[in-house]
Amino acid sequence: MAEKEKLDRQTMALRVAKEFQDGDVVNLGLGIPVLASNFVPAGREVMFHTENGALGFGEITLPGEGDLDLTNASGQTVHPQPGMSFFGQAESLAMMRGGHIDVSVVGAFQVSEKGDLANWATPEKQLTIGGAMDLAEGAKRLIVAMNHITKESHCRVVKECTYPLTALECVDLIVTDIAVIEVTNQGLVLKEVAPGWSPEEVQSLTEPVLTIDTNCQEMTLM
Amino acid sequence: MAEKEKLDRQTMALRVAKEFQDGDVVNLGLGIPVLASNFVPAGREVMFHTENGALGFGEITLPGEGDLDLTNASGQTVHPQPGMSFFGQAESLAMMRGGHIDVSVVGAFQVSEKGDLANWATPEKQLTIGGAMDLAEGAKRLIVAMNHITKESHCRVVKECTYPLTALECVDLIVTDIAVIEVTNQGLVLKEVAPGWSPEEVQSLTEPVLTIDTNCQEMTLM
Amino acid sequence: MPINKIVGSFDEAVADIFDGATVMVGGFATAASCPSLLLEALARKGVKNLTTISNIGGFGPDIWAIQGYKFTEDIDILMRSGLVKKAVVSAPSSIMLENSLERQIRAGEVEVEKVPLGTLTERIRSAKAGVGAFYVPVGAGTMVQEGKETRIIDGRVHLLEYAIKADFALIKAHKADRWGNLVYRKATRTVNETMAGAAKVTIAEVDEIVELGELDPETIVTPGVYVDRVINRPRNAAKSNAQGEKEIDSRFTESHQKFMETWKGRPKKAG
Amino acid sequence: MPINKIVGSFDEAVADIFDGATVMVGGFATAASCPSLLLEALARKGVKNLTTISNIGGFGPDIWAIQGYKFTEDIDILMRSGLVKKAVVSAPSSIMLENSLERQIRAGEVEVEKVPLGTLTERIRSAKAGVGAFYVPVGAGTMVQEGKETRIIDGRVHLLEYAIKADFALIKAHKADRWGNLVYRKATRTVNETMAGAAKVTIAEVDEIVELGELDPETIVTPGVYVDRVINRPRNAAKSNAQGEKEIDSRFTESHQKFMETWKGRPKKAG
Repeated sequence: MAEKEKLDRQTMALRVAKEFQDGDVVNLGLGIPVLASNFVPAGREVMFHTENGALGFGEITLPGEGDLDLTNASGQTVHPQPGMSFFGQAESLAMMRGGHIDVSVVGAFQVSEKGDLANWATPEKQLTIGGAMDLAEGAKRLIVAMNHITKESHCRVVKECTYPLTALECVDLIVTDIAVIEVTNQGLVLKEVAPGWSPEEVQSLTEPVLTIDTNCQEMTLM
Repeated sequence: MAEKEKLDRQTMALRVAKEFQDGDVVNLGLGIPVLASNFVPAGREVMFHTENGALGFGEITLPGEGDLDLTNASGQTVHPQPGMSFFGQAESLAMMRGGHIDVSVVGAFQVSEKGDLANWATPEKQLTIGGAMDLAEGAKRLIVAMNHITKESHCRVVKECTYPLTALECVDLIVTDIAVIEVTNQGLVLKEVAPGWSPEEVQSLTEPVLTIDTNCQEMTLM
Repeated sequence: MPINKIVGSFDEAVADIFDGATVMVGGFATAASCPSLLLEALARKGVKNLTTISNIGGFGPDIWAIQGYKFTEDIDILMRSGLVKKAVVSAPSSIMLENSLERQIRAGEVEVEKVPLGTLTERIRSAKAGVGAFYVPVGAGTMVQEGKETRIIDGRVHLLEYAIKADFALIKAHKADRWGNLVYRKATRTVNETMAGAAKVTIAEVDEIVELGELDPETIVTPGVYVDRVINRPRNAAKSNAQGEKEIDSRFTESHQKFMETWKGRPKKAG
Repeated sequence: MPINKIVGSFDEAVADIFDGATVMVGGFATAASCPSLLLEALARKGVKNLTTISNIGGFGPDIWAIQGYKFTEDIDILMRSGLVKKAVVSAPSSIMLENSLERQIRAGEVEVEKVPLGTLTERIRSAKAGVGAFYVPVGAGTMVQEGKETRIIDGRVHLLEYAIKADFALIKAHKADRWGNLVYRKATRTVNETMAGAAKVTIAEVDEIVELGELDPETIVTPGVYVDRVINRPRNAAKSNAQGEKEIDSRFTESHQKFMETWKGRPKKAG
C-alpha cells in the first residue's frame, strides 16, 4: 500500500479550490492552502483575504516579479487586482475573528474526529500561533489541507489530538492526499477517495471510524 | 449685585481659548465651547477634533457657506484646513476614551467641589449622553465653560451634584461668566475673577468654599 | 458568476426586513450621513416592533431641508411612523427640538436604552470584530453603571459592556463598487463605517456606483466583505420627501433659531 | 509655534528609550513593514532588558536582502544583540528558520508570552482605545487559556484578555507630514497602524516627509494625534546594514530554499 500513488501538493490544492463558491471571502494558510489560489474554478469570483491587511488581491506572482509592498501573510508577492482593498491588522483580524471569512484553508498536524484542530505546534517545538486560532474560531467554514499520515506513518486524522490544540470542534472538511472527509455531528464521513484508493484503504490509515458516505466516490480532479 | 456685568458668551469663549497650548488636540462641545475655536491665541497651532470623525479642521463657517459633508458634531459646517484627516466613529471615540484628546471643553449644569461633572441631563429631562461621558473620562484636561449661576440664581458650582452625573472627579478647570476656578486635590481654587468682580462676590455665588489663590487676579481678555 | 451586490431599488433593498427585527441605522449630527432613502423605503414597507440601534433619536426632515440638505430623512421617520418598539441610542433627544422619540418615550410607547456614544460605538464594533464583551471606565459612578458588572483595572472602575448585534444595518456612503467596497466623503463616515459588517445584513445607500477598480485601494474605507447590498441614490432626484413643500411649523422655526444662535458672533473670515 | 514632529536623526528619535522599557515594534511577513532604521538605532544605543511586543520574533536581514528588500532589519536585531528580556509575540519562530529568539527561549535567556495574532492586535488596539480588557473566544480550550478567566457569552467560552501598553512604539509608514499624519503603501499597514497611539510615545519611520496638506485627508490612515515623532529614511541610502555584503550562511540558504518551495508549480501568468 505504501506504493500507492497519493495526490501531489498541486492536485490537493486543486481539489481544495473546488470548494470555493461564488463570492466567497477566502483566507489561505501557508503551504498547500496558498497554492489553491491558482485553481479557483473557472467562472467563480472569490476574494482572497490576508492577515497583514488586504482583500481581493490576485494570484501569487512569480518569484522576484511582484511589488515587495504587496505580499500575503506568507511573505509572497501577489498580483494587484481591481476591487482590492487594504487595511490595518486590527481590522484584518476583526474580519477573521468576527466571522467574515467564508472559507479558510489551513494546514494541520492533526484533526480529531470531533473536528478539533492542532496546527500550530508540535510537542517538541512551538512554532507560531499567528492567525491560526483566530481563523479556526472565526471562519464560517474551515478546511484542512494536509497529508493523510506523517512521514513516520502516524495517523493525522485521530480520535483525540495529542499535539497542542488550535481550537475545538472547528474543522468542517479535511482534504488529504488520499481522501476528502467531512466532519459532522455524527462523526467523520468519508466523501471522496483519491484515484485508485478504496474506502477501506483510507480507513486503515485513519484512527477514528469513518462513516462511508453512500455517495462516496473518486475525487474529480478536472 | 444682580446689576454687575458678566462676561458674554464670546468673551467666555475667548478666555477658554487662552488655555489652548501649542500642539493641543482639542474637542469642543456644543454651545459656548465651540465658539472658542474662533479665539485660538495668535501663533499657537492646535488640532480640533470632532466626534463624528475629523481632526485638524478649521473654524466654523458662516451659515450656508460650508460643505454640508464637512460638519462638526454640532452639525455646523467647518472650514477645511491642510493637515485635516477623516476617520470613522470607532476610531474617533477611541481617541476620546483612549486619552488622546489634550483638552476638552464642555458645557455643564453643575460641577462639584471634587470636580464631578453633570452635563447631560436635568432631573426633569434626559437629553443626550453622546460623547460627554467619553470625553469626561478620557480627555487629559477637561475644562467646563458655563454660566456661574442658573437663571433662577441657583449655584452651579456645588458641593455635591444633584443633577445626573456625567463622570466623577474629571473636571480640571471651570471658566464661568464671573470666574476661573481650578479643581485641585485640596478643593476649588479661585484663580481669576471677571473685570469688576471681587473674590468675595464670586464666593457668595458659589456653594463650596473657594480657596483664593495668592495670585488671584482679574481675567486678561485681550 | 461575477460578484454583484448592487440591487435595483430601495424597496428591494429592504424587502426582507421583518417585523421585530433589530436594525442599526447610520447617521450623526446632520442628514449628510443618514441612509435617507432606505429609511423612507422601510417606512413605506411599514414593518413593526423594530429595535433600532443608532447614535441619534432623529430630528425629522424640516431642520435638514432648511439647511439645504437634499435628502433629509433621518431615523425620526421610523419613530414618527410608529414602527419602533425599543431604541438603543446615545442621543435620543435634543435641546433644540422635541422629537418623535422623546414624545413616545414620555408616553411610554417606546422603550429606550441610553448608551454613551463611545460605548455604543464600541459595542457595535465588537459585534463586527468577534469581541463578546469589554470593559471601559466610561459611565462609572453614573446612571449608566446601573445593573452592570464592574471590575477595577489599573485602579479605575470599569463597566462590562456587551457586543450589540443586529439583523440589518442601514448605512450611507459616498461611492461603492459591485463588490461592496465603500468610500465616504469628508466627515460623513461616522457610525456608518462602524456599522458596516456589524449586522447579519449590511445595506449601503450611496451617491454613486462605480466600476470595479475605480476606487483607489488605498482609499477604500469599508472593504466589500462587510457589505451585502448597495443601492444607488437617484442622480437627479426631485425632493425625496414631501416635507420640503409644506409650511415649516413653529416648533421647528424656534429650534432653528436656537441652532443659528450657535453661530452668533462668528467673525467673517475667508475660508 | 507650528506643530513639528519631524526629528533630525534616527539616533535622536530613539534617544529616550530606556533600559527596561516596553517597546512595540511594527512588522509582519516581510521587512517591508518593519521600522528597520529605528531598530538599528536602538541596537546601536544598546538599551537592555527590553520587553518587546510584536507580531513576529524576527528573521534577520539575510532573508530579506536576498529577496531584494533595501532596508532589511527586523526585530531580530534586538534579539541577537541581547537587548530583550521578555517577548510578547504571536509568531516567535518559523518553520523556515531557527531565529535568535527561538535559541534564546530554549536557552532560557528570554521569557516569552505567546498570543494569538488577533488577540495580540486587539490588546494593542485596546491600549490605544481606552478599553481595559475584553472577552474573545479565541484560544478557548487551548494552551492560551491557561491561567485566564473565562466567561460564557452566547454559549461560547470566551477568555478575558487585557489591554497591553507600551512606553514606545516603533512603526513604519510610507509618508508623513509635520503633524504626524501617516499613509502606508499597499499591504504594509499591518500592525504599524494598530500600534500608532498604543504607546506613550509613537515614533514613525517613513519613506518620505511631505508638506502639510499634501496628504489627501481621505487617504490618511493614521491621524497625527497618534504620532509623536516622524523620521525620514535617507533617500539614496547605501545598504542600511553590513549583512548584505557578507556571505549568506548555510542555515539561511536552506531556509530560503524552503521558502522558494512555496512557489513551486506556480503557473506563469501575466499580471
